[in-house]
Amino acid sequence: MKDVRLLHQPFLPGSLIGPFTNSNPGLGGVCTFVGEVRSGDRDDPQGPVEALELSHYEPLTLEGMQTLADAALERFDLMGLLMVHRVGVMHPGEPIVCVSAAARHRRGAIDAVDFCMDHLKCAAWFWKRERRASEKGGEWRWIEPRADDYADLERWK
Amino acid sequence: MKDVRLLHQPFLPGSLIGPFTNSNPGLGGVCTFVGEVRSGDRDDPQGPVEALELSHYEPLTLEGMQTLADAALERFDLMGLLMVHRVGVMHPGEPIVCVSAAARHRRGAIDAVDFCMDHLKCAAWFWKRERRASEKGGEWRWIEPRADDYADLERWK
Amino acid sequence: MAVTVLFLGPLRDLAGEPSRKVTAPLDWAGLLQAVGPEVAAQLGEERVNVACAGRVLGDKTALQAKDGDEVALLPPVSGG
Amino acid sequence: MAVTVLFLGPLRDLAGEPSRKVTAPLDWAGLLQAVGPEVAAQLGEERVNVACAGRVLGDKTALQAKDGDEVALLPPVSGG
Repeated sequence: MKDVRLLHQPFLPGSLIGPFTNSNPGLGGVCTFVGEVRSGDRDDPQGPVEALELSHYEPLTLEGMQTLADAALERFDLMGLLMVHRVGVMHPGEPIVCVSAAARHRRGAIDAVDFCMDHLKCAAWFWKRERRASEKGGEWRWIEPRADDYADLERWK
Repeated sequence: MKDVRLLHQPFLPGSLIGPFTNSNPGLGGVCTFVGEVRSGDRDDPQGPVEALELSHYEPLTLEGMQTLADAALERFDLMGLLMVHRVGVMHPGEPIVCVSAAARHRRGAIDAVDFCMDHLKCAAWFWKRERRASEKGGEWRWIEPRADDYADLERWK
Repeated sequence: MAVTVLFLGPLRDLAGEPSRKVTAPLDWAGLLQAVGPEVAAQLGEERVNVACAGRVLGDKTALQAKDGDEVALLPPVSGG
Repeated sequence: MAVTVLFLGPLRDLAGEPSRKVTAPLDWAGLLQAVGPEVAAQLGEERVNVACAGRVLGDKTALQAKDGDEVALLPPVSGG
């Protein structure tokens, strides 16, 4: 069962995971990662995050997610894969992304989630910017992946 | 936030994950693994699993889980860790184990879940046996970890 | 007779607008000229991709956009 | 004056009972004698641990159980 969605509205990961799990009878394990808008590190001198905006490019983004999901299903021993990504303006605490993998054994499920998240983070057609409270009256600032994110992606090559 | 539980009754992982996530405000991601009783591989000549029993040793098991949770909190950059394990007789589709880690960045959350599951699988005080429908009138058979499970555990040493 | 050039992510700020109409046909040299020096400098970087008519170009310098095509300029991505 | 020897997991099947009362004090030699040859053979394996009074012994052959102690025989584990 492959379920890939690009959402323009807030979503509740919990409301997706239950049906996803039930749609894969006989599974041994489900691994799920949910990424949320962080309010910013406590010691961040730039102040708290007010909002995050994810933009996408319609002709490429969803198709790219489908291709990524197919690659994960091909590479790992999975029964099902759920991949949901928000676009638009979000606020701290709101879910951005949810990847859930069902498999007979935990290894495939955990690795598939890890693989998908690394690719969504710096190899999928999204652009991210954030607005902080204290920064020049709330100017938007573009966010690039961290060096760690690129290093994580290299693990799968 | 550390929440470690040994449960003698069925549980709904979804009912634990929501409150756990909410108890870690400012998080960037939550990774969750839920292990369920498998009905057995489709091509398994031993027939479908009827029941699984997990036994434990009261003076060691919960304390060992606490020690494991502390080790994960020490080793990974986490905000919170939830670790729940069932004991008793369970049936296919019932959750056995649920580990959930909240962190500022996904790496810590995913690795912590991986680490805890590897240890719960073959380095925690549980003994597992299963009963299959077709096998000698439903005799119980003890299950040891697979070679893959031991190999996975070695990764953390 | 036009090609739509779309500026994604931070390139939109550099360009000062989300898209621009350019006379067709449009090749790589024409694109560099049409987008202004700042965006053109970004296009020179390997990390910046170009899609034409919904397909990411393996070699962006081989761009050959014709009337009605949308050319999307894709800076380094960041999701999740 | 007794020590309770507890058989965990598959050792319970080998012993034919979940636990057995043994006269205190009980050392390693006494334990091997008290549990019967099948369980004793298992105890010889490195993968089988022994706990006394709620503590896993680093060296199980150093067992010194006294009256009232519970001695748990712990075969290879399997959880999750």
